Amino acid sequence: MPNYAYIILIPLLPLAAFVVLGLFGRKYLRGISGVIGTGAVLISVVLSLWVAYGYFFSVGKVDGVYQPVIAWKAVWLSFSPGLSIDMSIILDPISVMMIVVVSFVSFMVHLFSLGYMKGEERFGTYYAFLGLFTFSMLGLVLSGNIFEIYIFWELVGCSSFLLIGYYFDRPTAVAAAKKAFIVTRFADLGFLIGILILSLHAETLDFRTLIQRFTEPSPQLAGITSASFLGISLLSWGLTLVFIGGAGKSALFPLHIWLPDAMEGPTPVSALIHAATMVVAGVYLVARLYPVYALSDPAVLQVILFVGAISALLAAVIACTQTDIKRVLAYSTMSQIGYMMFALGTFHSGEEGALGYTAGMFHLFTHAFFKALLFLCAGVIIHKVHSNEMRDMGGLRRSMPLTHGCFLIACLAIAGIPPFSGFFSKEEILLAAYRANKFVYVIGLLTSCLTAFYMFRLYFSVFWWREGGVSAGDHGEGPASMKIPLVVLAAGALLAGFVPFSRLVTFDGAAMDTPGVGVFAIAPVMLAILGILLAGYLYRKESDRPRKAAGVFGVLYKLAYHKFYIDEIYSFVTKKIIFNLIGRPAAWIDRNIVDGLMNSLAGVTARISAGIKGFQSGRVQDYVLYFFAGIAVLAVLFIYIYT
Amino acid sequence: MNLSLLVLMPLITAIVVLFSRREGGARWVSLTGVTVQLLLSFGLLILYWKERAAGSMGMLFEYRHVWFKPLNIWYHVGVDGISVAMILLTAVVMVAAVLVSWRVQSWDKEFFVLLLFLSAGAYGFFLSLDLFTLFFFLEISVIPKFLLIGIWGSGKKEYSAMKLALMLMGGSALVFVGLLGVYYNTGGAAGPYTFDWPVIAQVHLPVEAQRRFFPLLFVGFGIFTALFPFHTWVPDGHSSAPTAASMFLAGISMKLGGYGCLRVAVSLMPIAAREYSPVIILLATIAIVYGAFATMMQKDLKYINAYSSISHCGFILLGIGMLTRTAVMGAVMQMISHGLMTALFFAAIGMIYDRTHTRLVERLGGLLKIMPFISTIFVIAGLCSLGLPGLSGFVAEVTVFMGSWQRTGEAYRIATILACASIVITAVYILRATGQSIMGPVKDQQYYGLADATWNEKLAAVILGAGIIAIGVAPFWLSDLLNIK
Amino acid sequence: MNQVPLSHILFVSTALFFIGMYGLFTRRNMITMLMSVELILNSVNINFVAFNRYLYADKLEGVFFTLFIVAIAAAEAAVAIAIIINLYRNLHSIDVEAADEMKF
Amino acid sequence: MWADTILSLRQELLVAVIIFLLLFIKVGAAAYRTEVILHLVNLLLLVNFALGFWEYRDSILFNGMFHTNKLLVLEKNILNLGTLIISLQAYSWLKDHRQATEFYILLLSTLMGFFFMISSGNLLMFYLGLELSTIPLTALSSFDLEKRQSSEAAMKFILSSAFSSGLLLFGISLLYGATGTLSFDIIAQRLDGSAFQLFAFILILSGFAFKISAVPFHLWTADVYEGSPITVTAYLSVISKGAVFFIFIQTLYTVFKPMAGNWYRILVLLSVLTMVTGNLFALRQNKLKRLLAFSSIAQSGFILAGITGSSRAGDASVIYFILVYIFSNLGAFGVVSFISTQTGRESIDDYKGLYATNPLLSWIMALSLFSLAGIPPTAGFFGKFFLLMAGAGKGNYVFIGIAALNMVISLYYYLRVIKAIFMDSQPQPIGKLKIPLLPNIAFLVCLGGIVVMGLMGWVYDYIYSLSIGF
Repeated sequence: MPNYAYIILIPLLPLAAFVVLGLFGRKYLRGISGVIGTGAVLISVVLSLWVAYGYFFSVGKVDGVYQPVIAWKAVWLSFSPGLSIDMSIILDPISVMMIVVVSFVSFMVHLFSLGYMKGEERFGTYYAFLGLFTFSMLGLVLSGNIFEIYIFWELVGCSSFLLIGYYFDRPTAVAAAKKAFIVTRFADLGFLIGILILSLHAETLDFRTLIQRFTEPSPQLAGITSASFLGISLLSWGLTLVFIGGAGKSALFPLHIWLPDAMEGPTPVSALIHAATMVVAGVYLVARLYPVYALSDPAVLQVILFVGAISALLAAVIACTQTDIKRVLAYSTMSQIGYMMFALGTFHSGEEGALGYTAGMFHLFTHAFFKALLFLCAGVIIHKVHSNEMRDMGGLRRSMPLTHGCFLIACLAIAGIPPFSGFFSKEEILLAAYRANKFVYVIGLLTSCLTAFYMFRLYFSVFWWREGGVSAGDHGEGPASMKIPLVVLAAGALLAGFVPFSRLVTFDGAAMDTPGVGVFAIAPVMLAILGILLAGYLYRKESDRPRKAAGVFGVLYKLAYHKFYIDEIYSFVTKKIIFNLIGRPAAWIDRNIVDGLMNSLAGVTARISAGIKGFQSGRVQDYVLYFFAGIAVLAVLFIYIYT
Repeated sequence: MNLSLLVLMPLITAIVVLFSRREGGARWVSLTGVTVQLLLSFGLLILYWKERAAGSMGMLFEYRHVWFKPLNIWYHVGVDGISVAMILLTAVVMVAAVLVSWRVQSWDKEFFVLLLFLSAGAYGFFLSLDLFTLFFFLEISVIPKFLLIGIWGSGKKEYSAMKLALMLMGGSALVFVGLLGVYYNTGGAAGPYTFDWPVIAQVHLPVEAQRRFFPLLFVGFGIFTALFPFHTWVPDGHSSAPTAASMFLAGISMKLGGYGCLRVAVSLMPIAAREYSPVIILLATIAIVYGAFATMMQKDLKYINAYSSISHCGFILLGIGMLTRTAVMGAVMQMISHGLMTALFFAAIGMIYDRTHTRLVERLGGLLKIMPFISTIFVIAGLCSLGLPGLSGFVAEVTVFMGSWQRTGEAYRIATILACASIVITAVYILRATGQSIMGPVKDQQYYGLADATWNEKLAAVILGAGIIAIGVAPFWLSDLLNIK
Repeated sequence: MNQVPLSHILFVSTALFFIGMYGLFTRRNMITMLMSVELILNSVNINFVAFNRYLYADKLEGVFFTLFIVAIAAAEAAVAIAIIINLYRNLHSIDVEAADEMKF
Repeated sequence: MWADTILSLRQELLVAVIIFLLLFIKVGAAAYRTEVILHLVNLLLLVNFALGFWEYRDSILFNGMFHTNKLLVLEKNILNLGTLIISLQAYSWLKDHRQATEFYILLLSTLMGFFFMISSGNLLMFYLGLELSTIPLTALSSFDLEKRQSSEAAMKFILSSAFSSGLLLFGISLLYGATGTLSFDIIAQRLDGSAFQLFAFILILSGFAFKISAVPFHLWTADVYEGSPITVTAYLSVISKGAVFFIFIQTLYTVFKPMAGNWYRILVLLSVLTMVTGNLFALRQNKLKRLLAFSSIAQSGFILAGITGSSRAGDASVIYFILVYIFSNLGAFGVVSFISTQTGRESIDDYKGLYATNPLLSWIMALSLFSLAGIPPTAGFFGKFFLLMAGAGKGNYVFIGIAALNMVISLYYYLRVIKAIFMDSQPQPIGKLKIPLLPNIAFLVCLGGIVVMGLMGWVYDYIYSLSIGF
């Protein structure tokens, strides 16, 4: 087996960038910090492409099956024999695929930010944070140890917190950052407990050993399935809790509330973290443990299936009503991730039962390109019009043709119009869903139709809607450093679909030839086109059709517009219940009862001492009287009672 | 290496400080002293590793000298991994504490003398292997705290100082009785009565005696480490104390309790420990969760940190109570991690208070714009406190969780899960504090023009932060250092 | 000749003892209180002499003790009187109730 | 023969010599300056202290009336040292006092009384020693003739002590009636713990309890301490109490050994009562003298706890504690008396902000109080530790627990003083005070004793090697 040790450089380079820029970025390297960060990531990109090439085409396959490889390993913290957190690097199709995606998109964003964030006061800090995030994300995807992945999981969350709160003097940004961190932290609690449960019974934290012990008949598997809590086997508990962790990161219903607010961060950050990479970590986590889910506990897989489907549909519906361009994109992200999730959920033990796995990963791959592209375009637009609101835009297609083109490509891709990349992955997903569960298939269709609709609603109301558009203070579409990423990503969005994905990333590592999608593809594409046409009809020209249409849906529209009031429910629970019903009483009890007890001890002592002061009356006759009484008492006690 | 040097060094420094004539000479002298002490401690660490590598077991560098012969009381010191770690911690915190109290105006000599005296007590405590010596050093540390808080403190300082002194004395009174109980149960067949730790560890105390005296010892030491419901001295004491004292108090003094629980109560009375462990775990869990919730409601930064200390020290007691090897190791790690973290936190708060003259969260805001360095260390301390990987807090808590989870039995599992749940609450209150005071718009116009940290403050923060990160990034050296049997 | 039994004498002395104590408790006048103390001492003397004479006639320890007690009682009385006189100078009263400035 | 007697009596004799010397000076009316007399007395006391270190063989004189052995010599020397310290501290008070000579005559005769008392082998000798010390003491306590409180204190003192000695004598007479002897050794053989003897014992015990001011026989203490001149108060609180404890523990351990079972319970009860009452009263005091009075009551409670150990460790720890207690208590009283003679201020509030003006005095006060409270590294910590440790030897941990908690209560009022000195401030704090040489020496001796005593384990070893127990 060749020496993969240099792989460790891929995450370490961004880390180095973080350290250097974090220490000196603010004062000394302010000017060139962007270059440093970008350079570091560029090297990682090259390395990861090299690794990918090497893995997929030269060494990865052993007799036709891609083997997972532990490229590097070191004990980090050892609890007890066999149970230790190792820092290890695992190479298998999905991790290799992920490092390519992550480093590539991250590089694009670094590049884009050179222009976008120019002149920011905390430019160096920004790049430091980007470096930290890239490091953590790469570490996450390369982790070969379930606790290692948790570590990077947390780090990713932290860097996301830092980047969302980058404009820290905006209260909304601070609130959003807090929300994102706390919600994901809450989900991670599930993850942590899941890890505890699984690791305790697997007696290991290493992924490969754990999967092996839980998929093949083994004492560990017997133990964890036989043990049960509240009538559900601990295996299901563990897997569900781990999935909850993933759902939190991936903003699946009902833990999605943080994602739209997270758009308070700088737009490139949203492109990187909240569209292409971090939010798919949940999907990746499930994929990482997929064998266990698929082979040992189908029940949990059902949960995943439906959670994914619901999130997809719900987000799509909400997205149709939002007016903040980044929020629309955020909800579409959520919806697409829902897609990936239920794709994973569609496993069934028929032939090509694991098609969903490949499809989900494939969609993850393509989605990264067009969603990043969408966000970067949005960035350019916002950079130009200094507003996130659609109504401030419109008719921009003349003033910014390049952006227009890229945006259109991205929209077509996400809408699943052939031959754009989204088409292929989506078709596979729908196919898998069709084979697994018709109901979910219908939801999928509906979602894809809605997707097409709201994306083009966005497209039309930004680029068409009213003529002219803003031209005041028109400074083109930004410098080359902003244009190049658009073009590159657009190319990606256009071509990514043609990657022979099912030959590379499959459940069992063996190549699998994609089932012909020809006839099957008609329905979804038709629906997508229908959505597009509807959007065009409503938003191509400035009119009051949208309002009418909204009126038609009435209550539903209102609900969707207010995101089904989920935020309100949450804030009610936290503010009213947690704070007022638990926190406040706890603090009060501590001050008044527990502490009061301690103080009252002193008080009682003082009162007693005040009570008995009368004995010291100052009269010598009382003194001698007490003296004599004392003798009498002693005499009585010790002569008659104690003897 | 002669361990008594570690006790003598601060005392010598204190004496030199007393005779330092020049204006501001006191702080320089004490800085030199504590730096030398830090170097000594590192030397100890290296020698310790050498010895262990050479394969010598048990306590190292032992030194015995008869003190009160008729009562078989000895001055007996020696170290194992835990004590070495705690000594290092103390040395680091002391350097930082001296550095942050650079601008003590009134009676600076007395201030530093008391501080050094306090540290001498802590060193002695961690070193001693004779229970009498141990108790001696334990009680030494009470009065300097009283004076430090009462003289240089802020707020209702006299009340807090008195409360702290009395509650801690109450604790040590219980310890005292417990120790006597142990002493009078060592004798008989095993020879004369003794306070000598290794000897007692050999003779197994009668179960009856264990049942009677374990609670005394555990609660007594527990009061020092904020055992629920005897924790109420913590918020007042910490928040009234001057910065350096708070750092030492929360960083080191609270650890005396944990160390005592482990070294004396649990390790000398294993049977009783096993019997009482459900109670301990219950109290610890209450402390963790309830402390966290109480913290959520605090408005004063120092109170926030003080209450969070209650919650965090709950982890120490939880780990000790769970009695599994991993959990106990986690408890010790938590002692060290919390020591560094809370010291850093108090240092940051102190710096903020020196400048803005307020500690109320709602009055602060946007400090990140005005004093980036201080805000950064504040955030780092906060992240460490909410257990972010890469910082020491995570390592310690995770070890405690893993260890506690290994204890079989549904009740223990639930306790563990509750403890885990507390990390979410921790996140909530840390982020609320950070979000309001560090981030957000600048609340008060006069905050503009406030200076960032001075060199000494920066140095202090860097020293503590280095410790935190060193443990957080590479915990293996620590876990090797304290391999608990 | 038949002699008075010891118990009678002890009874007398005990009575004397309690009379003295009663006086000490009730009298307001310091001089009187002093006299009551003397009564107590005398009851002790009677005890000693009686015991010596009736039980341990071979040695004279009791008697000697009595002598010493008498002497010391005299000294005590002298000092007490001096103190009381001095107190009278400051207080212009020998009522013991008057002298309770220091209390609690 | 004579030489032997003289050498055995060397300490008593020297004290007697001093007394007569002073008498001659007074009667001869030779106009010596007071300073000269003071220096002379201090010097001779120092000589006497030195004599104490001269080891001479044990002996029994006056057919059993008078014992002497190394332990007794040591105890007398401790008392002598205390007296010396007190007289040094009293220097600034006495040097312009008209009756300095009388003061010393009285003081030293009490000292001689104590000497005879603690080396008495016979109830008669014991009684003589006791009275020889008590009567001058009462005179001393009214030494400020024109102060109302002083004479009131003296009156209370003499009346109650006369009463207590009456009861003591009654007890002695009963004991004599029961055993037919006055000599300790024979009594010890003839005791059988019958109700009659027990009653006699309780009466005798009450006499001791009165002297060591154990509750409920303590009520005179606070008033007398408050009223008397502070020097006398200091003397009462350490020397007189210490001496009585010495003889008390000896009689308990030797004479009343057969009754050990009975007096153990009595002592436990008295000890608890004494500690609790002393502390509870001390909590509320604002006059320092009164506070120290009640604190000294509480201290005797702790000493009683040590006595209950009834082992060699018990005896040794009691003597050790009294030695330590002399240093700590005299340190505190020294500061109080110095300040009150200079400024006449004696309440805690007067001490506010003392540290700003008089750091040295403040530290002496602080260390003495810490030592009284039993805080390491002061010697008091070791004293208390050993007392309770000896007490715990009987396995009565509830009792020891109560004692330990009482240490916490006592800490509160000691810390109140510390707080006033270090933390509070007042409009007109006590001004800067210049400490003359002799009091300064006394302070340094106390300070040295407080600081180093605990670290010198051999002191305890020596005491232990001499001490008795069963």
